[in-house]
Amino acid sequence: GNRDNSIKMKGSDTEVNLAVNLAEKFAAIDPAFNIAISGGGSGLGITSLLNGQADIANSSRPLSEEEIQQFKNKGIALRTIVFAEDATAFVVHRDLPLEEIDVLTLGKILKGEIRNWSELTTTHLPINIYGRQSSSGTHSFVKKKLNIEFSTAAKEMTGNAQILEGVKADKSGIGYVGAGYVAHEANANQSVKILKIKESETEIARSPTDPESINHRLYFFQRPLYQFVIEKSWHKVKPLVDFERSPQGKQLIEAHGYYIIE
Amino acid sequence: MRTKLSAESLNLSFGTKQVLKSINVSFNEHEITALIGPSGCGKSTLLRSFNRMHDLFSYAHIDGKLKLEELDLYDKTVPVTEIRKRIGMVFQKANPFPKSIYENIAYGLRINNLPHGKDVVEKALREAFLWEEVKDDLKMPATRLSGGQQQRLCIARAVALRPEVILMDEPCSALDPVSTLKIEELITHLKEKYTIVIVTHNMQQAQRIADKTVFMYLGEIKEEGATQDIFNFPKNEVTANYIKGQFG
Amino acid sequence: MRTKLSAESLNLSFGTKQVLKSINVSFNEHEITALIGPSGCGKSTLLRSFNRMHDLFSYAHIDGKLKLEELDLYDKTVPVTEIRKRIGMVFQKANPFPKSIYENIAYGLRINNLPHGKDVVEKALREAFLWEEVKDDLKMPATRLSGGQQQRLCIARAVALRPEVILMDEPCSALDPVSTLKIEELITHLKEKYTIVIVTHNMQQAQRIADKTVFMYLGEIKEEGATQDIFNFPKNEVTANYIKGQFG
Amino acid sequence: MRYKTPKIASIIEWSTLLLSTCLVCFFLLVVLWEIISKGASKLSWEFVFSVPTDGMTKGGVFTPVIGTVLLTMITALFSIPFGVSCAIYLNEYAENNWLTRTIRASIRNLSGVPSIIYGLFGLALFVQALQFGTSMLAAGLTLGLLSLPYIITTTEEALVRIPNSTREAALAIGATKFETIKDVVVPSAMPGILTGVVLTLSRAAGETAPILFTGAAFYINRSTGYLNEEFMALPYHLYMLSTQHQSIEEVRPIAYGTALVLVIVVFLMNLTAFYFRYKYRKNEN
Amino acid sequence: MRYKTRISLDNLFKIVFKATGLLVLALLGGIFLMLIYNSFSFFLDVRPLDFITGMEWNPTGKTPKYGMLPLILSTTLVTLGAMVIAIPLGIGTAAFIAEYASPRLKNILKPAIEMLAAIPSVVIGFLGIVVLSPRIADMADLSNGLNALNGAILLAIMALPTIITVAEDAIHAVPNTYKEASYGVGATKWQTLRKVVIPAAFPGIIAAIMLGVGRAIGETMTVLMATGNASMFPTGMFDAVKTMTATIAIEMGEVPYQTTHYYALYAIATVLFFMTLIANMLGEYFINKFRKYHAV
Ligand SMILES: Nc1ncnc2c1ncn2[C@@H]1O[C@H](COP(=O)(O)OP(=O)(O)OP(=O)(O)O)[C@@H](O)[C@H]1O
Ligand SMILES: Nc1ncnc2c1ncn2[C@@H]1O[C@H](COP(=O)(O)OP(=O)(O)OP(=O)(O)O)[C@@H](O)[C@H]1O
Ligand SMILES: [Mg+2]
Ligand SMILES: [Mg+2]
Ligand SMILES: O=P([O-])([O-])[O-]
Repeated sequence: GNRDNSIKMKGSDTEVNLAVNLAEKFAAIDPAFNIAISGGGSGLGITSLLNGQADIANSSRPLSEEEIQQFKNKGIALRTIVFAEDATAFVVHRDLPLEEIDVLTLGKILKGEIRNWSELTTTHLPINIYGRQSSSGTHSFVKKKLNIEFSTAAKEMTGNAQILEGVKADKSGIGYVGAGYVAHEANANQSVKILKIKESETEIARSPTDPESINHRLYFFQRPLYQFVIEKSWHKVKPLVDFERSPQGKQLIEAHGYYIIE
Repeated sequence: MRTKLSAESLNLSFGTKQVLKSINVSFNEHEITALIGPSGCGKSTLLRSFNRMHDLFSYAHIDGKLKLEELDLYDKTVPVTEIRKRIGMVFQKANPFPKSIYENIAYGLRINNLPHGKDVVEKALREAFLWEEVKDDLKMPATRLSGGQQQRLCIARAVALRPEVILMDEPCSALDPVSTLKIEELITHLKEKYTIVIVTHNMQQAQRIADKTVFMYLGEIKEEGATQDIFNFPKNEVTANYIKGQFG
Repeated sequence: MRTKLSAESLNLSFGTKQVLKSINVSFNEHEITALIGPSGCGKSTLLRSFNRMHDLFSYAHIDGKLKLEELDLYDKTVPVTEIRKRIGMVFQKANPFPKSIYENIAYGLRINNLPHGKDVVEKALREAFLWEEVKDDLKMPATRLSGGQQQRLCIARAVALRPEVILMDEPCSALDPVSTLKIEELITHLKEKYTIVIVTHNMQQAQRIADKTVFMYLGEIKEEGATQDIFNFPKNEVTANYIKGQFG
Repeated sequence: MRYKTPKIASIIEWSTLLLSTCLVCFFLLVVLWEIISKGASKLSWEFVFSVPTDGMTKGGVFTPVIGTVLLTMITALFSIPFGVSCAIYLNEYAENNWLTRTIRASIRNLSGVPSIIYGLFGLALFVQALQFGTSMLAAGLTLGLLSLPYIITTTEEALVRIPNSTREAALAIGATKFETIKDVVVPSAMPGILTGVVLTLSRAAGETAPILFTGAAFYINRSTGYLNEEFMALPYHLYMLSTQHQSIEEVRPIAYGTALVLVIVVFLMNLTAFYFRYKYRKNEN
Repeated sequence: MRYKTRISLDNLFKIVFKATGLLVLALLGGIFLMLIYNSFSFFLDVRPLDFITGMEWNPTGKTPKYGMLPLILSTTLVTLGAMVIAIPLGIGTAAFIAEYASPRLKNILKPAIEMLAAIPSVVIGFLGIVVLSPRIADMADLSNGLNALNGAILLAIMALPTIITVAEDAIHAVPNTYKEASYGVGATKWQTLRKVVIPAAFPGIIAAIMLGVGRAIGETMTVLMATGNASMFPTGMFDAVKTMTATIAIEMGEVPYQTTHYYALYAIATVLFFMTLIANMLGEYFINKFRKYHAV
């Protein structure tokens, strides 16, 4: 069993780096604080809660019906915390002559119906999709939001960073990552290009790095980031959650490229 | 003369090949018995069955009664180490431990709780007439010794333990006549206290040292008796031919 | 008589231990030379240096001139296999391959591109007087043979190739007198075509078959000459003592 | 002229072998050069002895180093005694019948079983059934299990090589079977056993797959070394830094540094064992 | 030590050895049972034939598809590629070290190989990402070098030391007497190597290859990091592939227990297990055929 002051946190890859930073800063305040953090995807975090291998699950998606049922069956009570807002960014190689894309076309690309950039741009290259593994909350979020199945040709990268790496080097690549991963790309020397998304041909394209759009919930792929805490472990987790909600915590969250919506 | 070691209707086969056929033989205390016979007749196999070396091969089937005095050698309740401690053996192909020369002697003494100081080791090596040749190289791996030196080392190792019975499978085969004579002297000296069985191809050697001689042929004992009788008045024709073969 | 094999101021040491000391010796064609001397005097070492078996030990240092006719045996440009093909060897401790009895003979024939049918194998085994004993077990691993059988197998293996020179290190040490006589017959028969060097501890054997005898002592050659001369009129006192069987 | 053909042939034969050796060495050099040249700038005592900070973009690798050392110790403590005893049992005690042969075949087969399957088994047995949770203990035992077949196989190979005549020599002077094994058989086989154990352990220390689900964490803020807590380990850390971390590019130097430290840790383990082996051989001579 | 003590020690250790032996066997046997039990549960939900011959792997789709043919093929492709490189190189190097290298060279080469063996797979995978895959992409003019070829080369490098060390040990262990006997009949070094030494060392060499194949098939991290992980049907060495091990590694963490997907991963593990079983049984067959001559 766990020692009393030792916390296991698992889940979302989108949130993991943020979590590490939060934990680190908090540990500076509370030296007795003891935490192990792992990524692996939202699904992994939630499953770990079910299996008793975590106290907190980070998740970039809500619980599914099935999961809620499973928790009920096991008699595990949860607390849900929304601690930030994320905007999933779609990225392509910086040389690709494409600035924005509508949701329908994007869906077709990810489904594998559009296979060549020539159908959209002047570039003649087969499209390479850099996706996430199925445990990813982002993966299922995009799937659900676009209401599609991913093409089997989509590469399954084990983390956001790998997607960025792939797209950076691949003239024909497209991929998706959490806002935190491109926060610095917006102003830095742009090794990848962040696509602006519009809901239909006619609407305005919006960028995931634009706080305006997010605060007004106008970006198509925006979503809350959750933390699910096992009720039993709440007493040891609470100080950390309080820290996240403190001004210092909020500042950290924003510095990571995520948003706080009241 | 008391019977020290004996076999009664011993049959032994490797797989389906019968190698020893209803062997009845006994070896007396304070006597040297020579075991002679053509190559492949089963001399080594017989010797090895007395200290249960065939236990190592699952395909060896053995039956019959083998006894050390009144002790049944194949009795399950008798610890086999006990038997081997009382029956020493020198193998046909010298098999020194892959350790130093010194350790080759000291090891057996140590595990048998005998004094195992430098002096004892020296004494054993002297008895086998090896000391002078190796005294400066006691730490050298024994496997680098010459053929005859290895053989003498193995003799020293076995004799150092002073077992009750010593089985020797051609102990002098790799030795020059001088060393051979010295080893023979040692053996003759030892017989005052122990029982000795020696396999040899050297008829002169058998005549020089053995009190009794056993002649084996194709897995059977053809003839046995006092050495002088066997060599001078062999009863069996095969024996006669074999012995003549060597003089002829 | 032509000199077939010779060594000139051969010195050999293992590490710092000198084992052969300025050896000068030659072996004639169509003759059998016996190499005798006490255990550990360097006989095996000398024999092994002729077919470069010491190449296997990095700690062996050798110098001097060894020649097969006019061929320098340690010349770097001469392939060592060529030498070993022409100089066959039977080792002191029988070393059959861990293969079947049949393969033990057939292997050497095959790699030397000689006929290697069943008949050739049979002939070789017959020559070494082993055929009758193993003809039903040709597929058995050779390591399961008795000591003497292994030795005969190794003789058969070497002789089957008909090398120009055959070096034999105590080929009969594990053999009974009858087999010994037969092997001696084989050797005598072979000498008509080949050059033979044989290490033996058996003085009678040396006298029976050797034309020439070389006596070694402590790494040196003390005396050499026609066998009859050596045994009847030894010039050197050490030789005389050794032959008489009194030493040390 | 007689020797011309064999000579040319032997040169060709020889150079084929030489060429393959050179290629293998080339691989090694490339790997080492990459890691050393790019990792050396990071390497310092400070890097090794400081914990990761600033979301692991700064600081060192102390936490994963400690994790790996402890993990390997658990692995060794579990797998060496059990593995060697099992090999001794199989080779010296068990009768050579079909059952033993089947068991031996199974063990050989198990050494070919993908390490990830051991991860699955560790998850099912240690994490779940025995309730160790995802922890140092569960991961260490999983690695121990993974190492067992290798240790058994290599040990057995070393034992098989000892000729029976050597065992006979000991038995014949009245040594018990155990003494024969302890004093003669195992010491003679020791270099082989040591080599096997070393290779196996250094392999275990570098394994990632079996600890994926059994206890490795992306980050822990303090290395307490409790057996029932999760841990950071060097190989897992490198995996994370090169695939999962937020700014792969930024932490690449740290990744190289981690790789270098990992390689050094593993090499040090090997060197220690080489030293033992060397000493052993010297004693023997 | 007193005689009684020695005997009881002997008996004690007989029991200890046997007990540990059996415990280890039970543990290792547990792996097999676990695989079978879970796969059995899987096949209650999915027909075995669909599983083995299905062309699509998509367990999280709306209609989950559990066809593992693309995974099997990917694993086979990568492993085969690796072995084509590693077996000849490995045995050649082993023979060189054991038979030709001077003692001094040997003293350099052996530790060097052991060093290569000691390099963890994750490091190799890392170098696959940062060094090899960009080169492959450049040379083959691909957008991305994370593909089967990348994996195969990396796996070969990883399998090599295993193959070399074990094969060299085996070749080296061939007693000098066999070599002497062969040289004694005039065989060349090469002939002796091929006809006596290698056959005598055969069990060891097979074991070497087996360990090599095992390492390649079972390697997870390298392929996870370096082959791109696309679960589509592979058509060549330049395709991104998702091997069986990578699939397990990627998907295991997320699956809730006792679901079809969870069992499916165990079923993959079982197939992997049997793939290695077949390879190893072949190896065993040769070993036994040969061991006969090593008896006594
Ligand atoms: N490999 C080796 N390393 C070190 N010393 C050795 C080695 N081989 C032989 N010797 C030593 O060299 C000397 C001569 O050995 P060699 O085997 O030539 O003797 P030998 O005359 O054949 O004796 P034997 O009749 O006993 O076989 C011996 O003192 C032996 O201990
Ligand atoms: N382990 C074994 N497996 C099968 N057959 C064997 C085994 N050991 C010995 N034999 C056979 O048993 C017979 C007797 O062998 P043994 O070694 O007793 O002969 P020996 O009388 O000692 O001969 P030598 O004088 O040649 O040593 C031989 O035909 C031999 O081939
Ligand atoms: Mg015998
Ligand atoms: Mg000799
Ligand atoms: O890592 P995820 O946030 O996509 O679950």
